[in-house]
Amino acid sequence: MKHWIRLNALALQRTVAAMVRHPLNHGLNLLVIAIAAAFPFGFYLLLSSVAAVTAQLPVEPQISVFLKPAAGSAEIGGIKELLAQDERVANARFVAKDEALKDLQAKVGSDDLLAGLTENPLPDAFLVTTRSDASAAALDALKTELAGRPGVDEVQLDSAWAQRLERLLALGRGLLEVIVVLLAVALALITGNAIRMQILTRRDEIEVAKLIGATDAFIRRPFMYAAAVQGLIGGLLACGIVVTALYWLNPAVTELASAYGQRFALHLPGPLEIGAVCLVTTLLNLVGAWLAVWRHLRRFF
Amino acid sequence: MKHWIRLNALALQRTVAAMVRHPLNHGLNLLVIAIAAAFPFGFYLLLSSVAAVTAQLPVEPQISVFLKPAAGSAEIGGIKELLAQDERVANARFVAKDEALKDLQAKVGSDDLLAGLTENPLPDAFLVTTRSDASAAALDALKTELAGRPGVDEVQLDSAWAQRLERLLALGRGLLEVIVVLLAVALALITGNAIRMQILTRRDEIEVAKLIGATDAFIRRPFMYAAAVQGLIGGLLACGIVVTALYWLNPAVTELASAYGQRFALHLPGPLEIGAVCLVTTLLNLVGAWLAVWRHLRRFF
Amino acid sequence: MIQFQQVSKRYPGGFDAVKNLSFEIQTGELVFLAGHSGAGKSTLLKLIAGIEKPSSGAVLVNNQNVSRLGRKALPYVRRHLGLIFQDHKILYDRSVYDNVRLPLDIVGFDGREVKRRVLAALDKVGLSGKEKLNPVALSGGEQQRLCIARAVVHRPAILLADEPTANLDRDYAHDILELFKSFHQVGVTLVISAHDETLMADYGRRILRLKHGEFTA
Amino acid sequence: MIQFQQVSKRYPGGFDAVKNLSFEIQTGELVFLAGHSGAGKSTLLKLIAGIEKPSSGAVLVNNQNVSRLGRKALPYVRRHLGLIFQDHKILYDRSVYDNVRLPLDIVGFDGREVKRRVLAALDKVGLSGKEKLNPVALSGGEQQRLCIARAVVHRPAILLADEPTANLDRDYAHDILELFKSFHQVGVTLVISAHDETLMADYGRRILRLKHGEFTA
Ligand SMILES: Nc1ncnc2c1ncn2[C@@H]1O[C@H](COP(=O)(O)OP(=O)(O)OP(=O)(O)O)[C@@H](O)[C@H]1O
Ligand SMILES: Nc1ncnc2c1ncn2[C@@H]1O[C@H](COP(=O)(O)OP(=O)(O)OP(=O)(O)O)[C@@H](O)[C@H]1O
Ligand SMILES: [Mg+2]
Ligand SMILES: [Mg+2]
Repeated sequence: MKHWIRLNALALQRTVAAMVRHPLNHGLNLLVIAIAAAFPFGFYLLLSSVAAVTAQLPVEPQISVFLKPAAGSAEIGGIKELLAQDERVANARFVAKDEALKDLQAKVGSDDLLAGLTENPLPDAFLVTTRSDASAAALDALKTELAGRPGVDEVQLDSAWAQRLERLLALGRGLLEVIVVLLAVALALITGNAIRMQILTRRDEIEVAKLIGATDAFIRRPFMYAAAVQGLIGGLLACGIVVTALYWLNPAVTELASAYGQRFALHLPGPLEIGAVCLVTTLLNLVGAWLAVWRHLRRFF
Repeated sequence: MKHWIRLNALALQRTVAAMVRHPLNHGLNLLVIAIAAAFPFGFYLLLSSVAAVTAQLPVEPQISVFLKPAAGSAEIGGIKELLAQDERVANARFVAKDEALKDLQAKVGSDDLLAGLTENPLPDAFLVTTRSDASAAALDALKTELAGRPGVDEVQLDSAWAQRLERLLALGRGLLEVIVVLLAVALALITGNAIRMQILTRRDEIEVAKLIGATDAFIRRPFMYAAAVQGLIGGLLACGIVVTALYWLNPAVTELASAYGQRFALHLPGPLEIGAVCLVTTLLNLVGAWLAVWRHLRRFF
Repeated sequence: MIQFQQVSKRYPGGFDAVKNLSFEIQTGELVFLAGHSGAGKSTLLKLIAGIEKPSSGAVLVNNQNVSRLGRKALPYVRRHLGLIFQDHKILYDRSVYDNVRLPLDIVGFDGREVKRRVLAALDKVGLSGKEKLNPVALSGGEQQRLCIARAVVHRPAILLADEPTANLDRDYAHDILELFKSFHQVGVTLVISAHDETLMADYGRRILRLKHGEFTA
Repeated sequence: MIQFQQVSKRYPGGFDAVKNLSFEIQTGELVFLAGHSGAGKSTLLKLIAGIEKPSSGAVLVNNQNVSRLGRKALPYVRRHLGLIFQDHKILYDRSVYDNVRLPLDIVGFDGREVKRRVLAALDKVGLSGKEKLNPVALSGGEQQRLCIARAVVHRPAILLADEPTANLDRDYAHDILELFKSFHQVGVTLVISAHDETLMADYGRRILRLKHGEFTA
């Protein structure tokens, strides 16, 4: 046991010594690993930031109930009561026409085109969010029912907005998957290459060690340590790159978002996420190293 | 001369033979290079597609002239004539109120909120694009002048939209720069590594060749060929990855854009762009190879 | 200690380097291996160390059939051997000292013991004072002595030396053979190949003479 | 042909391997270099080939000061040399044939001429029929003969051989020396180092005896 610990301590010590001795080569390798890891990580953070914003937006099918300009408070109250009781309805909100105009202005982006309006042309309305488990037929029935109420001008079943958002997010997630797969492949290859290079520089040592009685484990050990250290530092560097990029991007993003009336900033990675990234890069490195050493050792008895 | 050609033909032939002999190692290297090159290229195409769309949008400061509902055709004609003559004006377009309503509907995304309108609340308007070299003071003078005309209700100087778009594009370009720099670094390192690895596997050959009278050029030649072939194939693979990704993404993007009332698809790369990518990867590879060989040869007399 | 039972070795090309050899070497024996270039001397030594596997027959070392041992077991057998390779197999990326300590690291000796043994081994072959040099800074003969130091540093029970005096002048060759004799005296089993029979004659031990893979009288 | 003018070589560690040597070797001479292990034989040969630069003095080959030549010019001088290295420097990633053709490729011979010369050189050293093998499949002595074939294949004007017979038995050593003699007879200048003076005595040529970097009588 003591012996085993000594062997491991020696291997680790030599790994670090080798890194310090050839800082350029090792540094460059680390940089490549970090860059390859930074991309999927950064894109993941971007996507999760956007997803957090969109989570606040309605994703369930929505029904807009436009009231006649002449609709009185009794009629409005009646509709309100109906909606409050209906079990297909998750939530109903009354939007007065002044509020609706403000919303529209915000959406259009400025008061350019609406500035020419002399009076508010919009009607009062109810925005009804239905339960997400309600069937399409049930919603249609609800729509017909509401359209028949006095004071109601028109009823619109609107799920286009939600569908679009869903589609956008799905696209982003698909892209993330592609990027993650591509860069995971690249990362595995790069780390495997780095280890293969170390093996090449030490092939004579491996041969001699094998000939004079070294076990496979003894030969593998320093490479595994090198891979682990490389993966860990590479992962940390990747986080560093991402955080720097976010710091640099965030003011611009925030300013841009606020111009569109949104409060939005890209999430900085938390300790858990940083840990996960380092874990993944380390594991990938270890797998790459194990494979590279295995491929090389096969040649010797 | 004939001798020089023979030496080169031999080097090229051996390069290809080596690639065919170790297809896995070389294939993996090519894949890494291709992935590293595919990212900035793909992002560049994305950005240029978006830029092409935004180019159709007004980027010069715009003046909106809203007319009174009561404005007659004589007054409209007068304003039109004035605008046509004014040297600060690049282009003026009359937007009838029906057209404006359609625009607004397209912008909002569907007819949800506007469906409740019983009549078109928008005024007729002129959308005036000023020359981009007109000073802010000149534009203010123009605004005052227009506001004094009969039939004009309100004049708005609007450059916010343009500024926002500019900002968005600037952000994208900044991001592109970061990505390009990061991945160019990664690409140079990866290709340099690939060549360093080849040098390592052939270090004995280099030493012996040097000792028995090979010139530096003779030793460098096979590595340069290997780098060129590697860069070229890597670049082509990168284009392949990008084109595949675009083919895969485009239906979703088109559908998404059409949902927002836009016609938009990501550009596929043209032959010129593919050529440029291959050129860049090849040059990067050659530079990496040259440096790696130079670093190695320095050790020998 | 070492036993060959009708051992033949056919190399992939179809060449028979060793043909149907049977012999035994007792514990503590000193045996010379003589023969022309290409006679099969190195092949025979490699068979003992398990570096080559026999095509037929069995090679027993310490009553273990070396050719049947798996990846896991073979290293532990090799630790009882000291190997001097004909092509040296010196590592040029580390000092003389670190070359010699390699067998001790593999077994896992502790620091002080390593230092003591390495310096003692270098002293025995006449390389003390050169331990910090890189092996490229050694002359051919010095490199050969470095190999000998590496082979004996972990005090193996069996020493297999493939032409250990090829690059040495007569004086040094005799010094090295004296060194081998001293190992012999403390009970180490030695098999030494050489093409220079005059050296062997001086020591008058048992000589195995190979010719085209077979023993001659 | 080869001229040393008060040449000294101090290695980075501070060790003087060669001390103030002056001598001249005429075109077509055959010179033996003798001396104990570490005497400076290899260093002297490396100085001639420009592999090591002298610390002081001048080494002239063909009236060119080798130590002053730059990176561009040195390769062209080396092409007139045939070098046999003490540590062989064989490439194990290619066949015997491809090892021997290397000097011809560097100069840029055409295919048919390459084949003719390589086979002729292999035949001279007794390796014909082994051209397709990998060098690991050669015995130590065969490898040494491979080095000789590579050194002579491009018919150099000067042949520098560092212990070319170290791994050879007496019969082969004599064959090789006979081969060298045949080169000598067609006008090649030869410098051959060896630690075995009995071989040199048989040939009775000029012998340069080195001891600790200096000539002895
Ligand atoms: N690169 C070097 N750096 C430092 N010292 C060196 C270097 N090369 C050789 N030496 C030293 O110079 C001395 C002479 O070396 P050289 O190789 O010339 O000897 P040699 O006569 O060829 O011996 P051998 O017969 O053993 O090959 C040796 O003591 C060696 O330690
Ligand atoms: N790996 C191999 N593959 C094919 N043939 C081989 C291999 N190794 C050795 N041989 C052949 O086996 C024969 C014996 O080789 P071996 O190395 O045992 O000779 P040796 O007695 O050590 O000779 P030397 O004194 O020259 O070192 C040689 O003719 C050689 O060509
Ligand atoms: Mg042998
Ligand atoms: Mg020497």
